[in-house]
Amino acid sequence: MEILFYIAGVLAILSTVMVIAVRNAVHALLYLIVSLLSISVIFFILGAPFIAALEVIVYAGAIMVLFVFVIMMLYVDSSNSNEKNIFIKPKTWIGPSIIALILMAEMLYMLLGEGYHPMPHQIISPAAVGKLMFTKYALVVDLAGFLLTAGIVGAYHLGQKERKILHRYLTDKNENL
Amino acid sequence: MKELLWLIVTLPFAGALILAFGGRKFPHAVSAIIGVGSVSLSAILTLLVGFEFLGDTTPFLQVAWQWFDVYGLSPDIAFRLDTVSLIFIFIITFVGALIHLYSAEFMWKDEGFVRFFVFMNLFIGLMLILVLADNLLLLYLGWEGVGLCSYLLIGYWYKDPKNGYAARKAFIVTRIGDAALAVSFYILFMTFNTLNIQDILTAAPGTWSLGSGIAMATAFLLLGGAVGKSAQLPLQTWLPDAMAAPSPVSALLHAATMVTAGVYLIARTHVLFEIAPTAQHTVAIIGAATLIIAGMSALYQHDIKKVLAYSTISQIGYMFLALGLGAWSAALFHFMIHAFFKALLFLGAGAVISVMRDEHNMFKMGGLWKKLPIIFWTFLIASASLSALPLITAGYYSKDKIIWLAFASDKGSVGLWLAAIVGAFITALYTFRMVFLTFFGKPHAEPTHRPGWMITIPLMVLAFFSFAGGFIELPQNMGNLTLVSDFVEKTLPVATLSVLQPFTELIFQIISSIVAIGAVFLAYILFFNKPFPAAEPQRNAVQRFFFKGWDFDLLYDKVIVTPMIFLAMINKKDIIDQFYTGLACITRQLNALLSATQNGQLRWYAMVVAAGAIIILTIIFFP
Amino acid sequence: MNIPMEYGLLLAVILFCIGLAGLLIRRNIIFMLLCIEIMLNAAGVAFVVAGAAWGQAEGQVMFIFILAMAAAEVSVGLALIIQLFKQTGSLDVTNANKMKG
Amino acid sequence: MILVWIIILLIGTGLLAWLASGWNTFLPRLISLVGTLIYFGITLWLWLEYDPGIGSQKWIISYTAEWIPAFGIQFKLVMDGLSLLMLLLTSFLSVICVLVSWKEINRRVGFFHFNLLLELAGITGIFLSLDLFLFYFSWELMLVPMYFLISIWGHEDRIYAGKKFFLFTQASGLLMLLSILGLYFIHGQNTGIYTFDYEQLLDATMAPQTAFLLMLGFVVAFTVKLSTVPLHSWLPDAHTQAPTAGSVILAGLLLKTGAYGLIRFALPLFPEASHQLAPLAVLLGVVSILYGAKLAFAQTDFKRLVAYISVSHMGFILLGVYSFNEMAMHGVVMQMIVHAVSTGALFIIAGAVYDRIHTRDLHQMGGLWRQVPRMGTMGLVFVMASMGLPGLGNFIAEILILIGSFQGNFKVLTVIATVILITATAYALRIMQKVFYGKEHKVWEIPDFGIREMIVMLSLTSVIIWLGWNPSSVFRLSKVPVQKVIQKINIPEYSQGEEMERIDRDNIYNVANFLDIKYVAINKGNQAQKIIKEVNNTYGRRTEFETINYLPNSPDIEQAEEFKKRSSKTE
Repeated sequence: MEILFYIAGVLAILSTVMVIAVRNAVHALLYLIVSLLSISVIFFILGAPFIAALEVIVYAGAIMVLFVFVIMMLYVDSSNSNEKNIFIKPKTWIGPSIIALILMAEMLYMLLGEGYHPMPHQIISPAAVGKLMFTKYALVVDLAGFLLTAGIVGAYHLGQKERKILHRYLTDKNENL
Repeated sequence: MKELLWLIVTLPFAGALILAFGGRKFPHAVSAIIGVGSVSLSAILTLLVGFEFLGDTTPFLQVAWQWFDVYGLSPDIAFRLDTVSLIFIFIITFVGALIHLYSAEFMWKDEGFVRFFVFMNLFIGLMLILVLADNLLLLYLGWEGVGLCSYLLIGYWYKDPKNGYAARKAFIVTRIGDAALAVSFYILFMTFNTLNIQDILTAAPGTWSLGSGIAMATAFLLLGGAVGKSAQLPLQTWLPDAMAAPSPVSALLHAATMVTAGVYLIARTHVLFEIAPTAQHTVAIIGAATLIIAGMSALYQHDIKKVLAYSTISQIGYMFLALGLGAWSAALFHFMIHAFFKALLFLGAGAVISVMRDEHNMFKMGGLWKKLPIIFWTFLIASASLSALPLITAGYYSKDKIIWLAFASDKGSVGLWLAAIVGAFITALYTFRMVFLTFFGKPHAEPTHRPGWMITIPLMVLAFFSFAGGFIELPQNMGNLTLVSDFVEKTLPVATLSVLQPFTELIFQIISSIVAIGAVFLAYILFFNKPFPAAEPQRNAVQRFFFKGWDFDLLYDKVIVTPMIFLAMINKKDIIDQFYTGLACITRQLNALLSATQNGQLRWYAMVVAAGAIIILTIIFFP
Repeated sequence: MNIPMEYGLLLAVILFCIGLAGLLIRRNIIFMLLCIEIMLNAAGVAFVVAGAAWGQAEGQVMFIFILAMAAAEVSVGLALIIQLFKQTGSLDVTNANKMKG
Repeated sequence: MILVWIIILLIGTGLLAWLASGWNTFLPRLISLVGTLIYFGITLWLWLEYDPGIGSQKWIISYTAEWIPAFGIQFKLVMDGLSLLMLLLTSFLSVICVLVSWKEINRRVGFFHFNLLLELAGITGIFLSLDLFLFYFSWELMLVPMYFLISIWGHEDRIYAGKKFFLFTQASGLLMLLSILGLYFIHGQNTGIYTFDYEQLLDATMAPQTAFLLMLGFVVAFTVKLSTVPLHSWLPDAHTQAPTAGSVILAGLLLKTGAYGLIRFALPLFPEASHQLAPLAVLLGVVSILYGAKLAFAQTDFKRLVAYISVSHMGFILLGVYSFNEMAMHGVVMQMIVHAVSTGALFIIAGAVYDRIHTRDLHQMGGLWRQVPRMGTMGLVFVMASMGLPGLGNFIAEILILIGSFQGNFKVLTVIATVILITATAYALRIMQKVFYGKEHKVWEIPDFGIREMIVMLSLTSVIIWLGWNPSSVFRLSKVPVQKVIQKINIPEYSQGEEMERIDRDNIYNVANFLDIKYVAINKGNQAQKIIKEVNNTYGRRTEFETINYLPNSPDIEQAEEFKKRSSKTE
């Protein structure tokens, strides 16, 4: 079981690196799905089967499909962006990478400074999760519902036809308010 | 009858109101009847009230309503009739009615005919309030009100900016005096807790000791007000410029009534001046100085109205001299006579000017005595009165009394007497210079028409009074008739004399007579039938100095007006506002500095967020 | 099974930093949105690991909330991307700098 | 309850006018006119109803409801004589404003009237509220509509002017909020009662330095509104750029909220601190008077000139308020009203001139009298009013302030302020000269005032003349409130060891104020004479007092008992 964890971890890291490195968006998406699937394996190992399932269904399934739709809609390829040779010029990627590395170093320093704590293998059932969600975190669930509704409305509004939106005092269109 | 006192005041206001609202719809004749009629009715009522008052001269108080009542200050809108105010309202309504009648013809063709009568009626009403007021605040109302009317009437022909500026000058200069007057109210209220004139006069001698500082300050402040209104030194400069007004206005406001308000004020508050001897002495000195300075200027004018303007200043100087001497009745007597003959002179001059196609320059007139006989004879009578030709003119009796008292009064001195006598000489000289230049000599231009009856009747009536008005008060060695002084001294104290020999008085009378006749003779030699160029004469520096009224205007312009305007203009943009603008500028600079980080690049923002996270973590781990 | 909790968290940190690096490097806005998803997911991993370490269900609950948030975020974000593409004709974020101060 | 209805009426009319603008532009005007006329009618009715019986009654009408009880916030509207005067003024000017905007405003008519009425509602709230939180609420409420009025319907620089107005008033308003909160917490900590109620906060006690700081917050807010000199710079811009109705409200009402605040809040809440501030405040007042006049004289923009006249006139208010004298305070109340009328009228004239010849530059005017004699006459009346000509209301106000403050501690400054009589003449006559007199630059072909404008101007004229000849109608209403403020502020100072019992002092004042009878001064030792003198000086009364010596622990119990009896009887 342990070895599975390490394999899945390495796989996740590698595929994630590929996500940011490839040029084609559809490729990147596929790499991301691989990454999500391997993380799902890790969740399963850690005793969270419900979450593992959700990861596959919602993340790798639903959300990524959204991406696919958009990419298909917009005919995204590299010509849509100026970043054809982004990794050839070190100037473009060295700075951000250093920042990311520093951040990582700091977090690792914090993480690994105090020894190891082995995890007990204990499966937490979906029932426990659901119970907790609808008792202690019921309010947060409601809020999440609101958030999703707002997301839907916002997406609908933004996705409407192209329209210039100006403040009403900047234009004289609306005479006699 | 006395109860109709309020009507005397109200009638002119009513006239003004009717004209103001309906004026332009009426035909000229109706407007004239309303304008002249209201004032004439006032005059008739004044006569009726006056006759009744002569029978019982106890002061009569009529309260209309309480103005307000705040913290002990509770002035009433109330009119108080006593002998002094009766003389004043008589002159105001009577001379006012005559001048209104004159104006009805004089202004007939003017486009602002109605406006003129509105202002004139308003003036009469406010002037009546001034002299009838029973408290200082109401007096001040009239005082400022007549100032406003003066402003409006000087600027009556508003299209010429020069007139507007003359009007503005008149108002501002008199307001300087008014400010002093206002300050005196503060002190009076602080001390007496009232502004009622009679209460103050009663309480003052008991509250303030003779010559105390506060009394002195009050008297000087009152004097400041009087000096401004009466165009005395050093605030006399507005009156010559005020001649921009139509001639009837000059006659009514700037000769007969308004400018004598200062005399009225000092006479009214005489107790305060008696407590402050230095102030009273200053009144005399100001009067003496003014009468000579203005007389000298009158001598060099070529504009007939300017001569009369300086002459007015000079004659009011006589009144101030009399006030300063404590000769209250003499001052009021001279005020009365002066009102008649000076109004007449202005009206005559106005008539001459109008028939000479608005020509003001005396040197361009001449030889008019045959062509305008009525104007000439009335003008001559008035001039004789102004020159104080002995025995036959009213001016002689009134002025001689002042000259005599300048020496004989206990407050008089040789210096004051000398000034008065020199002034009398100058007065006669410039008066007859004016007469000879205007009416005699070679004619330079033909008059266009003869004035009608509405102009000539007022002239004749006033001529009669300038001649006969003097015989109601005769010196003790010539009949000793004291109608006026008896009348006035029911209200004001008697002048105290230091020397009381009839013989001395006779000497002084002879001296002043000789001086007047000598001056007329000198004028005859110098100006009668002499060929003068019609153009404005060339002047040397000294002459120009006198011509310009001793260059007071220049002085004030250099010392006060120019610096003030400069001060106003350099800070037009308001330095304090600039400060705030500067503050806003700095803020905007800072804003520009910080908003440079807001470059709209998403990646830049993300970078900053990451950098921020690093910094915070670093601070946490490596403190 | 004997996996230290730190390893799980290590994985989360690495994933997070890769996401961050991608966010900073890429200029294509779709990639940036993907990187945000990676980072969110990394945070979720950390929650689940911690939950597993202490045997509590809270970690998983939090992951569900993150999931909900990610879904909302993606829907709005993709709508924005569509709008951006319509207005500027490209997906390069450097072109969308109208909001500079 | 009627007070609440007034505010509801204003806001409701505003909303209705806004809604009605959907149909046409005439309807909103009509609706607002009707609404403001009803408002005016209500205040007139209140006036006639309560004028005779004001006497020593504490409040004429009061209405209290809980608003946010947790924080001690009430919805407390109260009217006394001063508020009634201000309401009369507000309602009168609101009718004028609607009439003035009748033809001038052609864009977004409905929204304009909504803002106008909302603004009036805010101002009405300020004049009525007696809960500090509600007061602050109204204070902010009047800020926003005015900002819109300036920056939507203003002249060429309206955005700048609007921003400037907003920043100045908002910043100072926040200072006031700090002070209100400070007062709230200090009073709460001392007594355990956390409340914003004005009447309870009146008794708050605190250290002198704290009081001074808290007072400064109020005073800065009020003086910014008053446009006292170093803080005046928003006013010329706002006045110049605002539409006519905006200028009228700014000059007529907004500035008055500052004066009202000083009288109602700053002085009674912090009597001792006010005494500390008085020399500075009076100095600033005098500086404002003269500096405003000087700047007015230098301006070439008609409206800007009038704006600086406002600065000058508001200096009088500061001078009058801080001389702590009843007469001056009455003058201040009068000045609030007459300045609103006279300056408002001047702004209307300036607006009318601008409508006709499309410039505010004095150099491009001149000789207008021939074409528009009615406008000229009205101009004359109000120019004269603004220079304080007797017979018009302004004179009463100015002379009372000047005479009153001369009775106080600042004699020299008062005399310096008198110079305004001269400078005012200079700037006032400049208007006449430049606009109506002089040569015509071109042949004007402009209409004179029409019927609507004449109604407006004649009503303003009759008010200003009425006040000039019969100011008692104002003083009758302001008497009790003013005396209450003066009574609160003029606490005689005693050196240590001679402190009086507060109750006794108050009794003496009450008697001196309201009863005007013989009274017993009760006091430790021989201070009685001193107090009597002070009371007499303060009130200008000659009330006689009997004196008894009473020490709190003296054996003379009978005297003490007798005193208590008599004082309870008089109360």
